[in-house]
Amino acid sequence: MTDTAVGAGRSRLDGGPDLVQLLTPEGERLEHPEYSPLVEHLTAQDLRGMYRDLVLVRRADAEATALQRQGELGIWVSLLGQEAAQIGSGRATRQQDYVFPTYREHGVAWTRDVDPVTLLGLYRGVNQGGWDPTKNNFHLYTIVIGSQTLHATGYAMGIQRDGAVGTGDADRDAAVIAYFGDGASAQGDVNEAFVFASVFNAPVVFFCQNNQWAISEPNERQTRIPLYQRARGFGFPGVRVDGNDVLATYAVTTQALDRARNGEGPTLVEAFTYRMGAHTTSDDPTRYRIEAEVEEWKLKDPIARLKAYLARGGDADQDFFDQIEKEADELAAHVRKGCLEMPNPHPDEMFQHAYREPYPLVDEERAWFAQYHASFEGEGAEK
Amino acid sequence: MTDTAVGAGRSRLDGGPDLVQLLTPEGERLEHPEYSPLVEHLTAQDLRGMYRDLVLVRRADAEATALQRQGELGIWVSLLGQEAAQIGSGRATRQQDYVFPTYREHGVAWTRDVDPVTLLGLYRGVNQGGWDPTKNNFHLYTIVIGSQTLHATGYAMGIQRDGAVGTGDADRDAAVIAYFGDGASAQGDVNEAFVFASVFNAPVVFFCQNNQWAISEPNERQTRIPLYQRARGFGFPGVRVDGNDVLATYAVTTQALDRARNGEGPTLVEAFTYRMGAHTTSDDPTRYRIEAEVEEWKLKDPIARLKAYLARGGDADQDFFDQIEKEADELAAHVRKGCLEMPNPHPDEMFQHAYREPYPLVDEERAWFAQYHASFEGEGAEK
Amino acid sequence: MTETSSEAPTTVVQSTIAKGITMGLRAAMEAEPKVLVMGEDVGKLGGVFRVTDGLQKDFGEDRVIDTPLAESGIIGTAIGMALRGYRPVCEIQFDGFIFPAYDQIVTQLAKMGYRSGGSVKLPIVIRVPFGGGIGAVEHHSESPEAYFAHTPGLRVVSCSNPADAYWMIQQAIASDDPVMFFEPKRRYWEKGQVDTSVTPMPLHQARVAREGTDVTVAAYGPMVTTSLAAAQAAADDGISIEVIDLRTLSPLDVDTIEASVNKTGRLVTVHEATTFLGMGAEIAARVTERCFYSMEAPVLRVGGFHIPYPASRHEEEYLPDLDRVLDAVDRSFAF
Amino acid sequence: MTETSSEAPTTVVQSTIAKGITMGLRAAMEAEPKVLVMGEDVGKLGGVFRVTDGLQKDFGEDRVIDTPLAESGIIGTAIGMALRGYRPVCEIQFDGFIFPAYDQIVTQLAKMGYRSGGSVKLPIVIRVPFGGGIGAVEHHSESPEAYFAHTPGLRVVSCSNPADAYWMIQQAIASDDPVMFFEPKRRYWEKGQVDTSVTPMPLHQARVAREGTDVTVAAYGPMVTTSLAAAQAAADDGISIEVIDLRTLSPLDVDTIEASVNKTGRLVTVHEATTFLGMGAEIAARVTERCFYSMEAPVLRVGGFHIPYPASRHEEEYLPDLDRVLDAVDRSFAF
Ligand SMILES: Cc1ncc(C[n+]2csc(CCOP(=O)(O)OP(=O)(O)O)c2C)c(N)n1
Ligand SMILES: Cc1ncc(C[n+]2csc(CCOP(=O)(O)OP(=O)(O)O)c2C)c(N)n1
Ligand SMILES: [Mg+2]
Ligand SMILES: [Mg+2]
Repeated sequence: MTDTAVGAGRSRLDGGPDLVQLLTPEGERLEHPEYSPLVEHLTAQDLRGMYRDLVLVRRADAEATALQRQGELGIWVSLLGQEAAQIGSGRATRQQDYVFPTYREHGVAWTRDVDPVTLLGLYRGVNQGGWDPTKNNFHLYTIVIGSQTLHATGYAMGIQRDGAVGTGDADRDAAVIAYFGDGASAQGDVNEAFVFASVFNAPVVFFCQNNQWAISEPNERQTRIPLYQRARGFGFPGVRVDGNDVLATYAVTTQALDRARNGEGPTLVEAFTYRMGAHTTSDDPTRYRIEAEVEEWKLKDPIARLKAYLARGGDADQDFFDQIEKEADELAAHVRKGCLEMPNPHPDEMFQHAYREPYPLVDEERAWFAQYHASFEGEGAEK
Repeated sequence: MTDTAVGAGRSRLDGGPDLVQLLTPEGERLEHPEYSPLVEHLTAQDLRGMYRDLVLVRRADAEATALQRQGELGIWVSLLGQEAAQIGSGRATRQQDYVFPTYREHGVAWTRDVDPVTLLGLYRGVNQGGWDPTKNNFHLYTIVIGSQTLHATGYAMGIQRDGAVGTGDADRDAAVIAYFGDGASAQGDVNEAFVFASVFNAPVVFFCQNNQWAISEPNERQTRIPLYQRARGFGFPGVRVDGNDVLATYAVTTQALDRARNGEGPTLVEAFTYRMGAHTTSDDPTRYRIEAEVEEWKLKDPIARLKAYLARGGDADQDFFDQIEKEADELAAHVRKGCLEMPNPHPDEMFQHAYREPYPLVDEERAWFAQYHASFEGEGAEK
Repeated sequence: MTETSSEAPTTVVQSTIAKGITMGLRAAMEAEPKVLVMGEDVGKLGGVFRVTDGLQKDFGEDRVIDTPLAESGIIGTAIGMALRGYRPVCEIQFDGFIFPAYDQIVTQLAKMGYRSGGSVKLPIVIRVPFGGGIGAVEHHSESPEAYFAHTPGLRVVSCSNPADAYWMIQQAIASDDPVMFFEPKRRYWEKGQVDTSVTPMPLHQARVAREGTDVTVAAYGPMVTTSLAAAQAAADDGISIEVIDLRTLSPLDVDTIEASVNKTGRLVTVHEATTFLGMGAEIAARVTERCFYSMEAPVLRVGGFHIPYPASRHEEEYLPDLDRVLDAVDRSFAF
Repeated sequence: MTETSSEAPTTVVQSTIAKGITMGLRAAMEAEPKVLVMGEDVGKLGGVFRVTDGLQKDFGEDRVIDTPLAESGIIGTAIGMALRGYRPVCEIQFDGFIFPAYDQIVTQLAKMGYRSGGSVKLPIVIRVPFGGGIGAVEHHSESPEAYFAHTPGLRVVSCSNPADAYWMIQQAIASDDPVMFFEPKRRYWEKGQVDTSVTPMPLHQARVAREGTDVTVAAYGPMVTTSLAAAQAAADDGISIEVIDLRTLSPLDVDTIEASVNKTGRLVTVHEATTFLGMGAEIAARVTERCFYSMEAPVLRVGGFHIPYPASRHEEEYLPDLDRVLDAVDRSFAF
């Protein structure tokens, strides 16, 4: 067996001929017969909005990383480098669509109007997620790799049973988008999701962010062909899009979601991107990947290219960019404040929500613990 | 959702344009640029040998079904209709290759020189299989759908580590063949096996007998495209062969096993065939499939077509066919005798082999049971 | 849901356990359109045990779903449908085939409600025909209930007669928590009366199946019939056995067992599952803690030996039976 | 294998539990070329806990295999390699991620030898960093050992100190039966002495970690340190606690516990796993049966509450600690 890291380094740099791209790393617009029409309706304001999204989610993410370094979070899972993949796909969803994220989709959460502070509880350790997914149709973070792809497929089967597919009513027809990583593609659950989704023609988009790494393993350890081609084995379309190109990602995801809502079934979208940082704040990438690879990807930065495009076309001026920076600082302050103000849960809360209906043993243990815990009150802090 | 059985009925009749066939249902030889050369070396005697295999395994299978009806077996899983898929593929294996069957591969067992009686223990209930797989490189039957495809892939990875791949030494290079059904293709394990086999380029052939049904479910419930195309999603070749054509199955499997032994990695072979009988002797197919479908498949019988070919070409005469019938009767008698002579295990045997090394609790329970059981001896039969 | 079912004609019908479940499923599906049935071969075939017989014909393919052959997929998609507001009832074909779904059950089904701080509910029932005694091959005779009872977030129940089969399946479906529903497959064809009009006892309550004074025998599922037979036989020898049908394993109705043991002073637990860490272990530990001073003998456990379920020709010796129960009762009195 | 390791330089080294396992793996791989290490990130990264640090560099990618991200695939292919004559040591990254492999472990790994009538052996070790206390997110702090101890065909052990870490991993690898090897992740960095030249005690024997006379406390893995601290604290109050490090959960060394309880008359079990059907249940049932007349109090169990493992800010209250152990000891004396 050959040294994977070497073999990996090269092939991970460019997405190959099938890569859908509408905006080059230099910020040049490209014409694509199939996908350009899907972004034509976007106004300069829309594009500025996407730029704002990209900058703000990156800034909020950086603040969370800082908070972890300062001990305010137990761990943080940075989206650095994947902003366009998440904003582009998230902005393509409609209100009635439902999103199943992994643990890294902070950018998608932003497009669903989820306050970034909401996402911190899990990483601060005050809850296991704890938000109500029905509020923004943004599901809880799922940590067991791949599990959520089956939940997404089942949810989509529910949409079919509700008759909310292919009616032509834009406000009614709904789709599901399931996020997962390149590593997750190896899990049985993800492939079973492909089986169920294709057999039942469920309205679900499988959105794989191929950030080239599964912790220390290059994606050659998960597949020997481009991941978007996995869909061929199950009989539905697969597309590889430049995940650092917010326009292309928006276009490809829009098309896939429309197909789903129209009753044309599942699509696999592989967003070809890169994990610019460590896997998590606990990880040390210097042990397994070469800095040169990261350097090359810096040249493909998703924000820089949109900024160059907006500036060149005169769609945005320095005031605008300054304004966004200011907003970003405000958001960062909001994130920090929200994190620091997040109270430690009262011990009793851990006994809540294990069951919805009466469960005597939990009540018994809860009562026992209350008096046990109280017995230490006198002795002060250590309990 | 459309009525699956209707949609199913039609598409399950013909394997489509990609079906590899060398012998038509009428017994006409077809030329195939890629596969004909792989059967050219087969002499008339070889073909008579295959005919003999087909007839004998069908006869042994029928005898087992009869034994079940008479209460001598708890259940039987008939291979009726799948003889060519099993003989053709089994005959393509070499001694050093290793076979992982499901629970229906009685024909493959035959090609590995496993006495059919050996297979009856499991179905009679005197053991859980109980044979030594290393004797004939024919693994134990696996009942949990799909599990064995991972074992096969791991075994193949072991072969790689032993340096027994791609050496060019025909007696050394080895491959693994894993059997599974159309229903099994939906299992996560099977798809994970495809991931591991392709990533590690393991010398394994995935041999799927698509007999059109998974108990009552038509294979449209498992996939919406031909199963051999599943391999495309993982980056290795997939071939659909007429599983009722022993020559084509032999040719396709030979090519796949050669590729594996030469270090060219995995192949998926879909043998397009039909389960002529019930799923098992406990099943009642009249509840879910139309008799007309079975009738159409009778016209594709694997034995009839080879017999027609041998007779037409003068490669076999009536004496030969009579001789085979006689042998078949002898084999049936052997199977029946072997089954009836299979002793009930002594109760104490159930405590053996749960562990290889000392396990006090089992010894304790075993000793307790011995004296407990003995305490009934006086009272005669009921214990 | 029990209210709605009581709208059903007020009659007492003869039924088997299998048909009792079928009737209960039908009642639940009629009462609540969100109830779905899904699994392998549950459609035209009606399941290998015919428990879903006729349901697809009457409720259609969208509500009675023949799934691909993938248990993790069955439970995983059921979770998704529950998130969309449905109440799926999943059939696992045999006990030994629940394990591919174990991850979805333990890491998702059992924990998602807790993860969500109570904002998500997963009213899913997983039906599992379990236990041995049917002369089957490997994986078709197992008793995996303890694996689930050890998992917080799940509820685990088992029925032992047609009336409970009819009512308990409806109560399980009505529960907003996930419920593992273990069906005594070898008793599927045992007959009994089902009164479809009574108000059933709560799902999570044990039942004194036979009153007695000398020793308590606690069992569930297929072993209830066995224990009742043992009690009958013992009665002839002048020993009075109180038999408790646990019905619910998680939560465990300890109060009912405690009350009985405080009366009899002796307890024998019976199940087919491996004794080591089987339900009997938890019952022994908990009851001994509660009844320490009233116990005349340690809790004795009758259960499976520490070996994989053996070939069917060993079943008669492997499975706990009347004699094994009585042997334990005798040993209890020997203390 | 222990013989071979004893060829190693006769020295006493300082080591952490993590490094003890690394040393043991290295010794096993040097002694036996068929020993393989496989799992997620076990190569260049050396595993998320660095337990396989340096092994791929020294033994190559064919013997230290970074696998695709699929636990069922890891165990399933390990079984295949074992059938080919290899001795795979599989790393499961965290306790909560063993469940996708549960089917392969329970239906194949545990049963294939039995299925084969003894003709097949599967010398596979599955390493599982387990337990909480590291401030992690969901699924990274669980204690699933009972799910495996209830499964005939498997062996289950857990180490609590560097010396056991070094020796037990080698003994597990040398075993021809499959072994589940639970590593106390939050103790990985605790230091101790390892004598690489002594003949270790048998893998399946419990150890009296501290002698005492008044009450027995039985623990394993991370709770041994906790129990020893409790014993120390109790000693100051004049209570003499005997602490038993179980080391082996399946088979369970009941004799050692029995001997202790016959001396002390009291037993408290301690583990992080949910109390309901946790190891403490089996210990309580079995020891009570054996020591019925010598017990002054029922076996009391300290363990996890009946809830999913909570958010890490709850850990301090959720996890059994010195005070919870002493509280149980006090309650035991109250009987
Ligand atoms: C079933 C399971 N196994 C292992 C892990 C530990 N783990 C967390 S993230 C990760 C890598 C995931 O890689 P990928 O799917 O590419 O997503 P990424 O983190 O790169 O976004 C692993 C192995 C897990 N969470 N779940
Ligand atoms: C994991 C698992 N689930 C369910 C079953 C029950 N079962 C036995 S055979 C079978 C159908 C298998 O169909 P297929 O894979 O097409 O093989 P065939 O029997 O048609 O040869 C099912 C569902 C099983 N054995 N294992
Ligand atoms: Mg990745
Ligand atoms: Mg089939």
